[in-house]
Amino acid sequence: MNTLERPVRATDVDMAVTLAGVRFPNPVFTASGCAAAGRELNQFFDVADLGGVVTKSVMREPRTGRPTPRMAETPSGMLNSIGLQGPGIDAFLERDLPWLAEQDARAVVSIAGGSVEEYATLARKLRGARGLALLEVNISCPNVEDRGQVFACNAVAAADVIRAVKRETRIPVLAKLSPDVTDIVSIATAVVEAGANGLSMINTLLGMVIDPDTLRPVLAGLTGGLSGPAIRPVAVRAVWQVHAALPRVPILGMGGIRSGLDALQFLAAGASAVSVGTAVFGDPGAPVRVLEELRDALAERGFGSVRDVVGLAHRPALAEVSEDADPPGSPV
Amino acid sequence: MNTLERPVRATDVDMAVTLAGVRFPNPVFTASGCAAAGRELNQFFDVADLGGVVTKSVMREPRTGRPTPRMAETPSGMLNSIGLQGPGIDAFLERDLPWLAEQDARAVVSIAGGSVEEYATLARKLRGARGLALLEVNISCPNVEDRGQVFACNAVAAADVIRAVKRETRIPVLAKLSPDVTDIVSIATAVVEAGANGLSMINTLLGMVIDPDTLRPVLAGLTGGLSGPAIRPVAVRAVWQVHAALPRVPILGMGGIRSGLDALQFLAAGASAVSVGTAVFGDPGAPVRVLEELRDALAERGFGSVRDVVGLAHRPALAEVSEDADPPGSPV
Amino acid sequence: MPTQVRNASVLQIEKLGSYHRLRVVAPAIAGAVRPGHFVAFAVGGAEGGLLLRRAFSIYAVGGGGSGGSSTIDVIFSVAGAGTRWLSERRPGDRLDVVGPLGRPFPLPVEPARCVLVGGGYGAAPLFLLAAALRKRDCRVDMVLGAATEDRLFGALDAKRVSDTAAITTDDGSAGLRGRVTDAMDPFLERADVVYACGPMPMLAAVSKRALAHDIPVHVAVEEAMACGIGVCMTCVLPVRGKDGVAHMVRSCVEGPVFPGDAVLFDDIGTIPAGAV
Amino acid sequence: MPTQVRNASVLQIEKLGSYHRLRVVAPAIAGAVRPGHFVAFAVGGAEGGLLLRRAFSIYAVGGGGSGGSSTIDVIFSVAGAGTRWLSERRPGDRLDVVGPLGRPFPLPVEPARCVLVGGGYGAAPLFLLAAALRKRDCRVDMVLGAATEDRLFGALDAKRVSDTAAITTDDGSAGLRGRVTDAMDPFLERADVVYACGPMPMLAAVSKRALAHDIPVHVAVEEAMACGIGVCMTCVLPVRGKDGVAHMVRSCVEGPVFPGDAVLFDDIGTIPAGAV
Ligand SMILES: Cc1cc2nc3c(=O)[nH]c(=O)nc-3n(C[C@H](O)[C@H](O)[C@H](O)COP(=O)(O)OP(=O)(O)OC[C@H]3O[C@@H](n4cnc5c(N)ncnc54)[C@H](O)[C@@H]3O)c2cc1C
Ligand SMILES: Cc1cc2nc3c(=O)[nH]c(=O)nc-3n(C[C@H](O)[C@H](O)[C@H](O)COP(=O)(O)OP(=O)(O)OC[C@H]3O[C@@H](n4cnc5c(N)ncnc54)[C@H](O)[C@@H]3O)c2cc1C
Ligand SMILES: Cc1cc2nc3c(=O)[nH]c(=O)nc-3n(C[C@H](O)[C@H](O)[C@H](O)COP(=O)(O)O)c2cc1C
Ligand SMILES: Cc1cc2nc3c(=O)[nH]c(=O)nc-3n(C[C@H](O)[C@H](O)[C@H](O)COP(=O)(O)O)c2cc1C
Ligand code: FES
Ligand code: FES
Repeated sequence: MNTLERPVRATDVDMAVTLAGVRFPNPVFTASGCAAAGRELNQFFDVADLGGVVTKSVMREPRTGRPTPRMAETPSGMLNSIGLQGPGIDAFLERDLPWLAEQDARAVVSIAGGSVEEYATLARKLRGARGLALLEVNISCPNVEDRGQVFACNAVAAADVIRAVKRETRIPVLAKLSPDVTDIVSIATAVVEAGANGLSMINTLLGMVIDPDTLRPVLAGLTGGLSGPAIRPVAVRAVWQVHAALPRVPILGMGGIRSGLDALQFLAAGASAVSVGTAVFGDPGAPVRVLEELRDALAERGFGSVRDVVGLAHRPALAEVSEDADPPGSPV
Repeated sequence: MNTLERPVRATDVDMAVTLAGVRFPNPVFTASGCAAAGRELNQFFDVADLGGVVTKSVMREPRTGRPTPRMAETPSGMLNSIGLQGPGIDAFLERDLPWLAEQDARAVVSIAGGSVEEYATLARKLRGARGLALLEVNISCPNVEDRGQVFACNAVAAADVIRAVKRETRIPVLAKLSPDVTDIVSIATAVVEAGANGLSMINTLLGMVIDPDTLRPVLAGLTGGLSGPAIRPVAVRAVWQVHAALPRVPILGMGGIRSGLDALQFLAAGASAVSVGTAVFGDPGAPVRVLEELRDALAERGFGSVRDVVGLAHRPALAEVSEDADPPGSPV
Repeated sequence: MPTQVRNASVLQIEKLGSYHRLRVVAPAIAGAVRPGHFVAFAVGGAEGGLLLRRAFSIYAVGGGGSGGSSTIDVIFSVAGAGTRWLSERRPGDRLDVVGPLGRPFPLPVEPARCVLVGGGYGAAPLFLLAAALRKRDCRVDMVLGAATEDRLFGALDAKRVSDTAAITTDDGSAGLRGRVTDAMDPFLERADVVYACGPMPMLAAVSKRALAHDIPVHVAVEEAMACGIGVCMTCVLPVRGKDGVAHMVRSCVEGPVFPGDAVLFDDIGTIPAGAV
Repeated sequence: MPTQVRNASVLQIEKLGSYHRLRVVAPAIAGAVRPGHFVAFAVGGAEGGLLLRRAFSIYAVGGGGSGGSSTIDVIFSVAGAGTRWLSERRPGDRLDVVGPLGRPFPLPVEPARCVLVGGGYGAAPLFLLAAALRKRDCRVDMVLGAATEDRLFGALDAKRVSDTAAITTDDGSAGLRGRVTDAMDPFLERADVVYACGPMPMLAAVSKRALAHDIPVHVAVEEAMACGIGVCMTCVLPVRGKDGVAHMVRSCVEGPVFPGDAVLFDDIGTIPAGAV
């Protein structure tokens, strides 16, 4: 399975990966909404040292987002309800993307919309932008044209968005999936058929915290997105299921990654690269720390290239699955 | 909202609740699979002191369950993959239920099956059993007649089970819902229309942990059910959503309850009573501790009856929801 | 520019009434501190269930041999699990701390008459500020208040660092019975600028009172922060910009110090109409 | 019957080579301990991310004034976050402990010749056992082994509590080079019963060797446990029942001590065909 016999020096591990056809120097990225557009984190480390910087989801117009309180800490996790506050695509193109390009960072630009048309406009506006490596399409947004149903929760709506985006751009596209669905494989299949070059997974889980004193929801937005180590088992499972069903589709894995060994779980489950999100709030240096820890972990385990571990958790598994009386999807 | 002006003594708080038409002396129950059939916990406290004892899901035949490893600890949670090991309904009726009746405990018997017919048989066998207060129908089981699709993930299948059970029994029935669905309200509505007298929610979330050394899933069953405080925000959200949609349907709330204030969150979200599950593993006295803490918290807040807090988190909320630009279901 | 010090050692920790004073060694941070800056500590240990840092105003810096400072002091009360954990640290323990964070109080260019108003532990950052102001030959009047005597911080030291100090408690258990706003009026008569730190309603009241006297006021706000470094957008509040329009600005990087007349206190917890 | 002691105070904690010895005060538990019992500690604090208890064999009880015991000693190595946390406890700290748990080693009714085999910290429960056996006039021969010298536990004390003690290490860094199974053969010639505690492959090998000599053997197994009290069904392993059929039994309440011939070592991690 690995080659422990030939120990590898950490500096000799080949960390380069290809994600959706694009080469990155290493597999550790930031997560959308957890790194703004890279500028603040650049105070703590050089953002060009990462595989890529995934920027906060940007919309067509400037947005003020939700009222506060916008966050609540939860056991090994947190809820957020930011409401996609941001400057809008024009300001982003003027101020943020050029800055990332200047740093020689690879930008994965996350776009969000309230309608298929808005996503298409965003993709069009991003055409030919310097420094743009990949598009990440955040489809965990309410569709204003369908009574606010979240695109990511409906295979048809999700595919519509991806198809419209693909029509506007030649940049490879990652569709970002929500775990809040009955069958994530069917959504994944739909967006891949619609042209997605890869998948980002997972977005947050919908959650709520009630204040024991006011007996009212803590968040002004009532519900919020649950992230952090608490959700990591759900994320690893989702990556594992989708990689099992669509082994050739590249995955950017995320959800509760806090250490190099956490990242290793995602790679073994089938992700080609990972995003470090909430962990940044507790440790601004987390992305580079995760990268170093991952490199060391690969070396210790005798891997000469990070690409050798991608999907490894599936190798002897297939036999076991079919031997098992209950399907693996059964929760008890 | 409450009456802090008139302080209440803890011993004066009326803790009695009605759940699915049945009266219980208080709202704290065990959770299925986390208390066996009560005997072991009775070493630590009198199980009759609880609202009720929810027993491990029982099937028609004895079952050996899944191979080990069956558990993995996760941040503020755990995965389990027990596979419903148990003695089968006949042994349960002979050994376990009579013991609970002797203790004057109120038994909520959880049943599980691989087919609609199996659930019906179980309900029939439980007819007239002494000490049986409620039936809890664990529909988070793979339907062997539908390629292993989990009943709880399909409104039609879920309703079929509940309808079949209701035909066989006059004992009120709680349908236990899985959070691993796109729209829990639609499943809730379907089982209620099929005759469920109340809902238990939530069951575990499907998760996976990969061993960073073997690079294989830790659990022999590959995936397992995630429980514990990590999932509490998801559980509170689910209870809140269902209570908002079906305010008259009684709910037994659970998912990560570890303290009296956690229980209070569920009551405020709309649960009439709560189950304490995983917390028992870390603290065998957790259910009675939670009960005492809840009683104290109610007294401190000036509530004379636990029933006064049920659903309180919704009261001024309705206005806010409609003011909000995005629907509360949006994760970002 | 903030720095992360992963292994700042705890030099001292002691109880001061209902507060704790914590001193850590972090020269890379201490050397850059200005009054009004804050620091953020990781709490609960690497495997703990608490993910987010806890923010504290910097109360003091010191200990550096040749001019520079090497230690940082913060004052905190136990509010929940994170501060409880922090209160259990012992000398020699290591802490992960990020700082200095935020924008400090703006200092007057010319000697000025300054009124410093603190509520509870909001008094903490005023001591560094008082020292900096007096170095610039400013007059410093201090008003410190709290609900009760045990929630007062720095009442004794206030006299030492200021020209006049007034103390208030809501219940009269120490100093004047009443609010800081009641006690600050006499000082306002002769003030050029007001600085305030404390709970939001206090900041709103102090700002209102100062502005009624046409005196500029700088308030240090406290909003729940997930990251403290400007990347998460949780800590926003509505602030009127130079363009006259309300913006939802990040209190961790664009604050915590804001002009009191710019903060839309009444709109906190909402998105004011017309905000962009 | 197990008891939960929510505030057992730590009396001592010390490093013994690569192990830690922890002594807590818990009279309600200590008084009921028999050799082979274990205890389970809550770890990480109430707000921590670690939910499950950690199980440890009881190494010693003591300290009771008038006959009864009031303290419990366990020996542990740091294996992960929970044991690391435990190793950082200091005298006076409080721990939540449940015990005594499990079924103890069955003791011979008549004086007998006993061989006690321990691997690594698996030696820990053998010391209480040795004392109980010698009280019953049994002969006690001890074989303790580990991979390397620093993983050995109790090698020095073994001589004191036994008639003969043999030590093995895989690498020969202490005692004989080799496995405990190599060293136990001479003792088996004259043994009536074998007791073993240690890693599963060692228990399998010891059982095989003892049964080859037609000597009954009792093994204390170690399976990952979520609850330790019999309610969760995570700790099962396949054991042949009196009915000759394999059952998935809970090692926390029906074990951890099982007859070595009943444990289906080769089937651990599977559901053996025909199991019920
Ligand atoms: C800029 C700034 C300066 C501060 N200075 C001080 C100080 O000098 N002394 C002091 O005692 N406290 C100060 N606070 C408040 C302090 O950060 C909180 O008391 C602390 O975070 C509470 O953590 P906890 O785990 O004990 O409480 P919990 O209530 O359990 O915390 C839960 C979550 O809410 C957040 N939170 C809770 N209360 C506050 C609050 N009042 N402000 C911000 N976040 C909060 C926590 O960070 C955490 O994420 C300051 C806060 C900010 C933003
Ligand atoms: C009956 C019994 C007696 C034991 N006696 C001792 C003893 O005397 N001395 C000693 O050092 N250790 C003993 N162990 C093992 C000890 O319980 C584990 O080393 C400890 O639980 C590891 O916890 P951790 O958080 O440090 O490691 P982690 O690996 O981080 O633990 C993660 C999870 O796995 C479980 N786990 C990990 N390793 C084991 C293991 N080997 N056995 C059971 N559960 C495990 C933990 O309980 C926890 O839930 C015993 C275990 C059992 C079941
Ligand atoms: C404060 C916050 C803001 C987020 N904003 C976005 C966003 O704008 N777009 C998006 O696709 N995901 C967003 N996410 C989700 C993260 O990118 C990530 O998918 C999720 O948090 C899981 O990873 P983590 O546990 O490492 O944070 C946000 C998460 C947090 C915590
Ligand atoms: C070890 C274990 C076994 C479980 N077995 C069952 C079961 O048999 N039937 C069932 O309906 N739920 C079962 N559950 C789910 C719990 O009843 C509960 O719904 C879930 O764990 C969430 O609550 P908690 O976080 O308090 O544990 C099990 C949970 C655990 C941890
Ligand atoms: S706390 Fe994250 S942006 Fe201010
Ligand atoms: S550990 Fe729970 S049944 Fe044994």
